[in-house]
Amino acid sequence: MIEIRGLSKSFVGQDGGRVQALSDVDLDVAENEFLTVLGPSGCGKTTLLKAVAGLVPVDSGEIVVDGTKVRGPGPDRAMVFQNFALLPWATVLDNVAFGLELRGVGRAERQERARALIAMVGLAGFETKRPAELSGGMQQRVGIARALAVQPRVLLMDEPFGAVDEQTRRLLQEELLSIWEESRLTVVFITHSMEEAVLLGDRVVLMSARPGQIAEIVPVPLERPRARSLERSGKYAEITAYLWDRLRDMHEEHRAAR
Amino acid sequence: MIEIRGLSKSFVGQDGGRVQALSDVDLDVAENEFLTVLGPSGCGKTTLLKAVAGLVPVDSGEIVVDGTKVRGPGPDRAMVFQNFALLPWATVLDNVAFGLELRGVGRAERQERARALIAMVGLAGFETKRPAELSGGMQQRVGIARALAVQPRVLLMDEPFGAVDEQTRRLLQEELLSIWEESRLTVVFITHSMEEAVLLGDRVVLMSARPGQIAEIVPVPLERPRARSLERSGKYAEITAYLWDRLRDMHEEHRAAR
Amino acid sequence: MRARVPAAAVSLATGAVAWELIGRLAGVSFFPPLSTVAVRLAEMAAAGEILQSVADSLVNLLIGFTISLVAGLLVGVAMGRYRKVEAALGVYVYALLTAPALVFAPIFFSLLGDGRGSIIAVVVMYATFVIIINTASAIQSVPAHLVEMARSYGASERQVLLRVLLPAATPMIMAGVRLGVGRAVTGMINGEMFIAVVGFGHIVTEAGGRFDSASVLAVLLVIIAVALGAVWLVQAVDRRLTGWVPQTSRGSQ
Amino acid sequence: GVRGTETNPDGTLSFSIAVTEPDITTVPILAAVDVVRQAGHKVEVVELAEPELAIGGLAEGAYAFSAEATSPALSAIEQEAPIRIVADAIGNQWAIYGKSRVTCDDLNGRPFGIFSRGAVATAMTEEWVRTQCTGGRKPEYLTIGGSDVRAQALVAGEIDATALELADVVALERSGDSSFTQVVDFGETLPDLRPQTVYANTGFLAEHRDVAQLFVSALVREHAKINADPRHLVSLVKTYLPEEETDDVAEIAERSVEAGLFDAAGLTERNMQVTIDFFVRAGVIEPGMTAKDATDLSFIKAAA
Amino acid sequence: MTRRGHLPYQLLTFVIFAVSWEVYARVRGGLLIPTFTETVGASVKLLGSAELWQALYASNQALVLGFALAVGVGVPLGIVLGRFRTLERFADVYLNILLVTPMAAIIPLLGMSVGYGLAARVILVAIFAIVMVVVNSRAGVRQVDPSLIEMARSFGANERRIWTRVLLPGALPAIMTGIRLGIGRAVTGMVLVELLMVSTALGGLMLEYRGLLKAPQLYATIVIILAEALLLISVARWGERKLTGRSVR
Ligand SMILES: Nc1ncnc2c1ncn2[C@@H]1O[C@H](COP(=O)(O)OP(=O)(O)OP(=O)(O)O)[C@@H](O)[C@H]1O
Ligand SMILES: Nc1ncnc2c1ncn2[C@@H]1O[C@H](COP(=O)(O)OP(=O)(O)OP(=O)(O)O)[C@@H](O)[C@H]1O
Ligand SMILES: [Mg+2]
Ligand SMILES: [Mg+2]
Repeated sequence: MIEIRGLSKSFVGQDGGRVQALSDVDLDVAENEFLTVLGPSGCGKTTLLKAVAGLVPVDSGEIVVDGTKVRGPGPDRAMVFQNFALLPWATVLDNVAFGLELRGVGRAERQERARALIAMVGLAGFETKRPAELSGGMQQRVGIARALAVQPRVLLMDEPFGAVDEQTRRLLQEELLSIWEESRLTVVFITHSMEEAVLLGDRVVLMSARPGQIAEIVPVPLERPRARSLERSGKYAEITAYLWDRLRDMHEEHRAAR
Repeated sequence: MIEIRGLSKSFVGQDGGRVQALSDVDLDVAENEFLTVLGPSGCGKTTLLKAVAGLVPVDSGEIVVDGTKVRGPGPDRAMVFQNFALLPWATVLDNVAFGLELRGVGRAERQERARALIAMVGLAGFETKRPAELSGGMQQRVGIARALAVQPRVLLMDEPFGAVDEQTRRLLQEELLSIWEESRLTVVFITHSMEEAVLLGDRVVLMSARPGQIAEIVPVPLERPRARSLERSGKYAEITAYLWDRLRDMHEEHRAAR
Repeated sequence: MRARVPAAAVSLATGAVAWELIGRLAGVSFFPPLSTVAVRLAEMAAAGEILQSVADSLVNLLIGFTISLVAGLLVGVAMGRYRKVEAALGVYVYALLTAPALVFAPIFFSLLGDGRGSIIAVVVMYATFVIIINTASAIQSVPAHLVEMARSYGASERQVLLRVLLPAATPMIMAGVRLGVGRAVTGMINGEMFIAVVGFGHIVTEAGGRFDSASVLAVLLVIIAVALGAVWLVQAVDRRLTGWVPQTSRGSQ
Repeated sequence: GVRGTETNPDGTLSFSIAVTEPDITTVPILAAVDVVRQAGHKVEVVELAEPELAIGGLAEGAYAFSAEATSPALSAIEQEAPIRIVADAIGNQWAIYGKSRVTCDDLNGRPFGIFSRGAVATAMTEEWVRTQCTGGRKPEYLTIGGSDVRAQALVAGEIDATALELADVVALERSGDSSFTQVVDFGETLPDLRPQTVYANTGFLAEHRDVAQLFVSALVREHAKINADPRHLVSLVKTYLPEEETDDVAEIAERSVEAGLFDAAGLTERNMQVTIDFFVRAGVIEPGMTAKDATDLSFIKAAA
Repeated sequence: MTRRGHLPYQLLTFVIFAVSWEVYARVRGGLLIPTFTETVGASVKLLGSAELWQALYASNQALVLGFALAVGVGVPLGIVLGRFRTLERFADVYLNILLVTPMAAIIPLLGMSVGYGLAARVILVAIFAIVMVVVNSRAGVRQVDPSLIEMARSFGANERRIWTRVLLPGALPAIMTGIRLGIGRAVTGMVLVELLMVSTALGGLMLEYRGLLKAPQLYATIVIILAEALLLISVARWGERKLTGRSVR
């Protein structure tokens, strides 16, 4: 579904300094795969996701989604943004319906779909509020609802549950999994929670920092549906512990190198 | 140190609707206590913290910090904001030094202190970047460094480690604890991670939603310093499990009520 | 980064060529080609007519604009920050923005006489209100959470103003200042044309009376050059102050 | 003392006079100012954009003299401003020009350029239309500021006819465009109307009679010299308005002298009364003013 | 604070303003400076005269058309310039020239090329107002959070949708500031063209009153023109509030 070949990207800062955000990244994501991404803060996860979304021009390498080279955003992909990116002047309802509106869905239909998703993320009753009137976690959920509303084939999620409480997170995870299972959705999901990465992912991509590279790809051979009880299984603990060690090593290496 | 009595706060939305964010909250925080706060998204945690910071006018009730009634912000308290609130035009260095500058600390001294804190949060080398050039987690760390730089007596932290990876989070937790132990700092710390709440807190405040109220205060009778190995102790597991159950119940009650 | 084409120079050159061509093709007395105007300008400069006027007018401009800038920023900030001030002054600011400044000539005369004072007053009338209005609305649209953050660190009202509101409002304020500079130049020339007829205003009025379009346009060229110089100065300051603004624009890489 | 006038230690005076848009009709006044200067006085000539500003300053004493349209002076005098008309600046130089062989009736409903209502040329035009057009016919007035601009509009075909100053008439004729002719010459139909006069602040007149007299006498002499030889006007224009084109000026000078336009001393109670009555008819001032109220003819009498 | 809470401040400044006008005019006023009370009296009288309303009607034709032109061209132009840097770098000079050229000096040129009719007046009003709209729209677009544009693009927004759904609403406060400034300038332009080029309508009235030294009527006319401008500006504010649904101060 997604093929990434030799992807590199660097930013030239306003102070003249150059930051290598991604360096020679290769990655394949199969159709209907749930891929989770872990890595230290600032290692290039967001940059990678935006590149797949077609939002940042890359320096070299190419990204092919479903056989077509990515040259910009497309209706096959939708993104949940780390910083939410809500329209401050629009209500919750309009924000959630925004993606649908851009795709030309009629008013009645998009409002109906938006309302359903707002209810799903637990924001029923807040339809007419503006982002500034919501708590951080509520804003994040609006961003999630907006992306789900357009029913993309590839869903790119950047720390989507970072600001919600554990219970809401579980709930949203379940909703996401059920949507993913029903449709033939492909998901790339950035998180800082190893538990979440293992619980949700078919494979976990470990990224290392400066320059951002793929350090390792860890398969998660746990059958689905994965119950919560899995968390107490040996396999689960093993993978999580492995990830934990790998990331700690990367982290220490990196600190030592400075 | 902090006494909160009968605190209530509601917002009147632009759509005319009224949201009761806090309702009759009573809370005491002892000097040098590390208090953690857990609660569903949108239950009023941020509102409570801002009220203590003196940033939101309350409807009724009062807050007394160190014997003085809170009427506005004061140099004894510093806040880490959930949405970071960085100055987009200022560099990392200037952002971190901002609090010190406002307090009249001389240029050389404040830059020195800022640099030390930037290094501590793992951003050495990024001093001259602007917020827009940083990843989400990096921005969050700038906000943390800024609050620590002013060496407040009360530190109010709103999901301060929500956007950083697990390793960095551990590191920052340790740094925070060592600062807290050395000085006679009082910390109020909002988080969505039960593990974090138990690992760091002397007591854990559980809040329930709509209207925001304190559901229960759970003491954490684990001796300090708390090693990571604690996570495998029975006591720790017991408290965490209790919090988990309580929050799930609250969550379900709330969903049922809708 | 590759070397930039000096865009202004290119488009000015294009404009100049277009002017010359249209002037030659049209062949009407009221729109002489650029070359004719340039020759006229050289003659006038040689006769010393231009230089004295430039110096004189620039002094008026400088004094008038400085007053406008200071008053504009002060009043604008006060109106943006304090609703009471806005309530008290808003109507008058908009009224004075609208009022053709020339109708106040008798009042300036009565207050300041027919000399430099009145012309400077016209410059101030022209430039100040744009700056006030833009500054006020710039201050009002600063994100509230930044002010909140600063207050949490104990920022005094002055600090909130200097360290948060002003920097955050700078892009819009500078847009106003830029409009203000342009208006100041217009005020300068109009003051010299419609109040006390001196300097450039004298040359334009006289040449206009003779239907000497070449002279009018020659003087206009000088005025525009002066004005562009002033505006470019403002823009240079603007770029320094607002380099941080993340780009909304495309095609800049 | 008078606000804008100062007496210097050596007994000479410092004062200002105001002019608006100096043109060929203003140069004799500038020459007269130079005569006053030669007597040791410091005279500043202030150029203003509007006659009303000059009148305002005159009323306050900021200026000692000014010379422009008569009607605002009469309005000011009517409002009891301390102003008196002391000499004539230029006679009635206005004429209506239009397409060849046009009469008032032909202009019915056609665009006719005027300045604002209340201006003297407009007033004369309206009176002409009232008396000459039959059956309530009248042109469609299109207001365009300035005689020079109206001349351009006439050439451009924007209007069918308009009232013009002598200078613009000459310019129009010299342009070689023969499709326009004079429809009526107000200098002939209203010879006693004084559209443009010299006026002064009464305080100044009372306190500095000698200097005022010096100025008026010099003006009368300049006008006399022009009438004796139109080339004198040409040389004055060369001195005071070096930019003006000399060919036109010579022609204008000839024609002005022919029509007797330069006659500062020609102001009398009789023709002032005619002028006042005209402006009363035109609605500029209320009835009741007499020539005595508006003028101080003692200076031109003494100069003669 | 409620809008009603502002009233005392508005009244206070009005009283100060009126009293100082009255006192100054009584002490120093001359032929050309009427007192406040005279002006109020003349305004009331004028409002009852058909002449004024005809003049208002005639003048406003140019105002409405010219201002509509300025907004219709100015807002898109400002957005284009804010969004496309390259284009802006080339067009900037001309915007500056437009901003600084003394219109009074080009009025004769305009008259000679398009005549003295409604077209000339409309063009002049538009020229007066457009710079304010363009410069502020551009500044507004620059302030729109770039991540919103990125977000819209990720949902497949084409350039047009980015304009209408992100840039325009995001820049709206600044655009509306430009529009309010533009209204003020347009009214000035409307009067000035009548004063300097074709002395009809309101400008004609003002010239007439000035020529006759009827200062109270002259300033009454100005007061009425300003009242119109203020009215239009409040309508713009009201529209802005309607449009955004948020409270605009
Ligand atoms: N617009 C930009 N301009 C300059 N540098 C940038 C820009 N965006 C990102 N970077 C740099 O690129 C690197 C990778 O950033 P990215 O946002 O991809 O990190 P991330 O892995 O998502 O981190 P986090 O987990 O903290 O969100 C960082 O060092 C950052 O400073
Ligand atoms: N400025 C505001 N205007 C209107 N309503 C507000 C405002 N700020 C907060 N609220 C409302 O108050 C309630 C509590 O908000 P608060 O931000 O305190 O929640 P929170 O507990 O911090 O949630 P989260 O964990 O998601 O950050 C929410 O329902 C929110 O919609
Ligand atoms: Mg990121
Ligand atoms: Mg919160």
